[in-house]
Amino acid sequence: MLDKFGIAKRIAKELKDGYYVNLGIGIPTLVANYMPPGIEVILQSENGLLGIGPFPFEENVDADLINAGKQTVTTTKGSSFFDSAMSFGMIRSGRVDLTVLGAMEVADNGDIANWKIPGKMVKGMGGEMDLVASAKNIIVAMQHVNKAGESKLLSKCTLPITGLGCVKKVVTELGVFDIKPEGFVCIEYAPGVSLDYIKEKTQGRLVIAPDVKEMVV
Amino acid sequence: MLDKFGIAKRIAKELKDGYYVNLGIGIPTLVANYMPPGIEVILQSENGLLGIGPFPFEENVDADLINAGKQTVTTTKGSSFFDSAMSFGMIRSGRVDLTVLGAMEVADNGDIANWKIPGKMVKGMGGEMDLVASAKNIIVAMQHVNKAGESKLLSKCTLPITGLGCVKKVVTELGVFDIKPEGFVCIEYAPGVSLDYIKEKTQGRLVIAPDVKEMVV
Amino acid sequence: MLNKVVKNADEAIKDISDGATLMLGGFGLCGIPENCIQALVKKNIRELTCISNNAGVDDFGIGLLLQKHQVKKMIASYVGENAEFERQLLSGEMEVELIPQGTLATRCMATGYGMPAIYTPAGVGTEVAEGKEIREFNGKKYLLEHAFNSDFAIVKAWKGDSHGNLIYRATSRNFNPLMAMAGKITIAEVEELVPAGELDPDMIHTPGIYVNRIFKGENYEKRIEQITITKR
Amino acid sequence: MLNKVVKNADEAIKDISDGATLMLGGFGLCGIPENCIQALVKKNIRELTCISNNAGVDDFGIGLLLQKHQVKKMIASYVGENAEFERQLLSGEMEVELIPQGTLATRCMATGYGMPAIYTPAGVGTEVAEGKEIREFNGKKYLLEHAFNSDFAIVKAWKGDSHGNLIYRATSRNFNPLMAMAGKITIAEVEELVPAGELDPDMIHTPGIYVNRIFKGENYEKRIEQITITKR
Repeated sequence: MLDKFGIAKRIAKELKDGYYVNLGIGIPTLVANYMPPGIEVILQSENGLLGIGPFPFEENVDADLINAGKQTVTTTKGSSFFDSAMSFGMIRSGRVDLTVLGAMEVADNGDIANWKIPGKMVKGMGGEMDLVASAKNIIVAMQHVNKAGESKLLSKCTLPITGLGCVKKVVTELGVFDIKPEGFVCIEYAPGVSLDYIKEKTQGRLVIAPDVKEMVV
Repeated sequence: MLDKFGIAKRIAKELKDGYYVNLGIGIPTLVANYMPPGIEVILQSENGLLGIGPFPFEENVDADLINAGKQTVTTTKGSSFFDSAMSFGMIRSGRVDLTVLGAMEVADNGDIANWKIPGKMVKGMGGEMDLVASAKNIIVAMQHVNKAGESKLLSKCTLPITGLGCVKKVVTELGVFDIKPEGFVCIEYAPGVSLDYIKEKTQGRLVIAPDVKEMVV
Repeated sequence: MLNKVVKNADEAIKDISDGATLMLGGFGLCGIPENCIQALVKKNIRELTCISNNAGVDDFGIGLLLQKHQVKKMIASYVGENAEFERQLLSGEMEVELIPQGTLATRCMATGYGMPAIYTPAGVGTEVAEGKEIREFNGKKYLLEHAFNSDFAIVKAWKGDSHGNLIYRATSRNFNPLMAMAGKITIAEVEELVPAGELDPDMIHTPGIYVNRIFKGENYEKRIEQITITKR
Repeated sequence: MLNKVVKNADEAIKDISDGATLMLGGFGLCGIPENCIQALVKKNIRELTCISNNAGVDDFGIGLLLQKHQVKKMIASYVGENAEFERQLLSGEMEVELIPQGTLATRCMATGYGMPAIYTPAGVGTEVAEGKEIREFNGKKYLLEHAFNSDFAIVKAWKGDSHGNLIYRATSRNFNPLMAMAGKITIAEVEELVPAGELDPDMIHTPGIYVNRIFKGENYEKRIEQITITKR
């Protein structure tokens, strides 16, 4: 079974040289720490930055330079700033190669719910709805089950939808799942996790890929 | 009767301090030469410049710096460059206070025709259709009659329309005409021009303003 | 002569009255018009509709207006960091309309560009789409979203000149240039104010034609919501 | 590693083939991609659909492609300065579609911003409106105009870096940043090419994400259509 760092490490393997990538808040942000060696990836922040660098040293903290999670950051070489309309413009027109998001629920048809829990204070969707409606390649990083032990990989989302049929892949502490017409296709299982356990914890349609293998992180 | 410089001089009197103004090609361009003293007017060029200055001295000619008529120009203090989408954005959203255009025909309801003559090579509308569709205050500078001696102030345009009901005022060599629901309202006549002559040369509905007076140029 | 400079925030907001609709630039607390917000608080203008990506924190940014119950309606994409906001929302004292961030940005741009509406895929199939027109282009569904109608836009820039030309710095740009184009009256506060002619015309983000009033702001706190650092 | 630099125009256009739809930046002869146009002429790529505000003059700019009959269809707002263009048009050898300049610009932007269509008042009541959807918003009529679909966008910038970030100079900006966002593949030629990190990130007009290939152009003629001067 993976911890959140393991999930991030596994997703980092999806990165390719020259990719423009938008990383959501939470586990997705950690992906930046596991960039495969020898490749260059440009991180987009939807508040208006291409080329997010590491957190600044204390003396370089700059109130004018934050990421979409409102954390102070730095820039990498070749970075650029732009306004929020252009930022979502590049998202909508499919220029971002990969988007990694957290989620509360994912359905086996690629629907995602990650912005609102009925009965709780609604904080807003921020840029999530724009990202899921437009990104061409969305990977969800999340826990396989919620705190009540219920599967988050469902046949149908129960929470209010953020976007329809948009998720391409889910990486959880249990494995890696492609979303295909036949449902969640398990292509990798985490070390120490049995396929039976995955079946037990997956409520939506699950298919085990013929060439399923143990994840190498 | 006015010459083209007189028409430009008369239109210049419409300029107010702080106005943003778009001047079309031809007589309208001449308006810039007769700016009333003590006021500051910013000229917009729809290819992407606010703050058109005079033509450059020979040694300062810059191929990257032209106006919408493709003439080399300079910039004034406080100028800015922008792309063509923003340029027409500011036109469409009504930020340009005054637009001065030439025309082939103007109708007494404010319709304008100035881009195409059937049977002749069509060169295109350039930015004219955008300007006439959006500008809040359009003054047309033109000759009262065409080369065949026919009125260009009509009850209905005969040439293909550029825009509907958009012209607010027409200044010709014969006078100044506001376009009101009742038609062309002659508010000034040019020195040496009789109202009868204006009536003869105006095919569209013409009303002589009660306080009509001789133009002072 | 063309001079849009006013003395300070009080003068800049002098004709904003109760019930006005305001756009306020910024993302979180980054790039917010601190001086004007304080002036709105001081003048106690009420029943405001505020269009802004966020609603500040309890004791800074738009949160200061919320504390004094000056906001009737908040139009935002994310309002997460504000306990007073939550209280007023749950008690029904204040209304909130949540809009996807890209839709918010693009609707501002639409206003400034004279486009009455735009189509965006954001929100299709969600609550956001309720009551909205859906239209398919090239096999993909889009929502029709309208331009905003805002009495005032209040933005913060890094540098500005007496003609109202503005330059923003780093990610404090965010919504500021979009809102600057979208107010019936646009007010800009800047950290550095220079005479017209001192800014490079190639590097101006907001051409002065969009700006009605400009002043040099004072005592910028520039509070940071989440200081994250790399330890040496 | 991320490096979009190609050797020259020949390499940049190597996969443009007969029948392609191209966007070409520039207004008149100002800010046109001279090197790429020459390479297209040299390689004699035919049956092109060219989207560009103008069509050059007889012996420069897109006029060079027209001379060799490489253009099947021209989509432009104004095509006035080109006798060969007129001849081909009147003889039916070439098709032309005339579009209001602001519509052309905004349709490019729509493409780059992932908006399938925009509404503009330009052309309402004219021939341009024929066959198009008209819709009223707030009592004013608008035409629905669609985003472009262009295989390649070819633009000219002043400075660029190895990540494809671009900065334009003066009015040579015009359509270039809009088209740069709108090509399935975007090719940029620049007067000065620097390594990533040398351009000020606040001052970049086209972020590199939109640019696929970049090269340093050579021997810019920068012809001027109308030299107008003030005599001393």
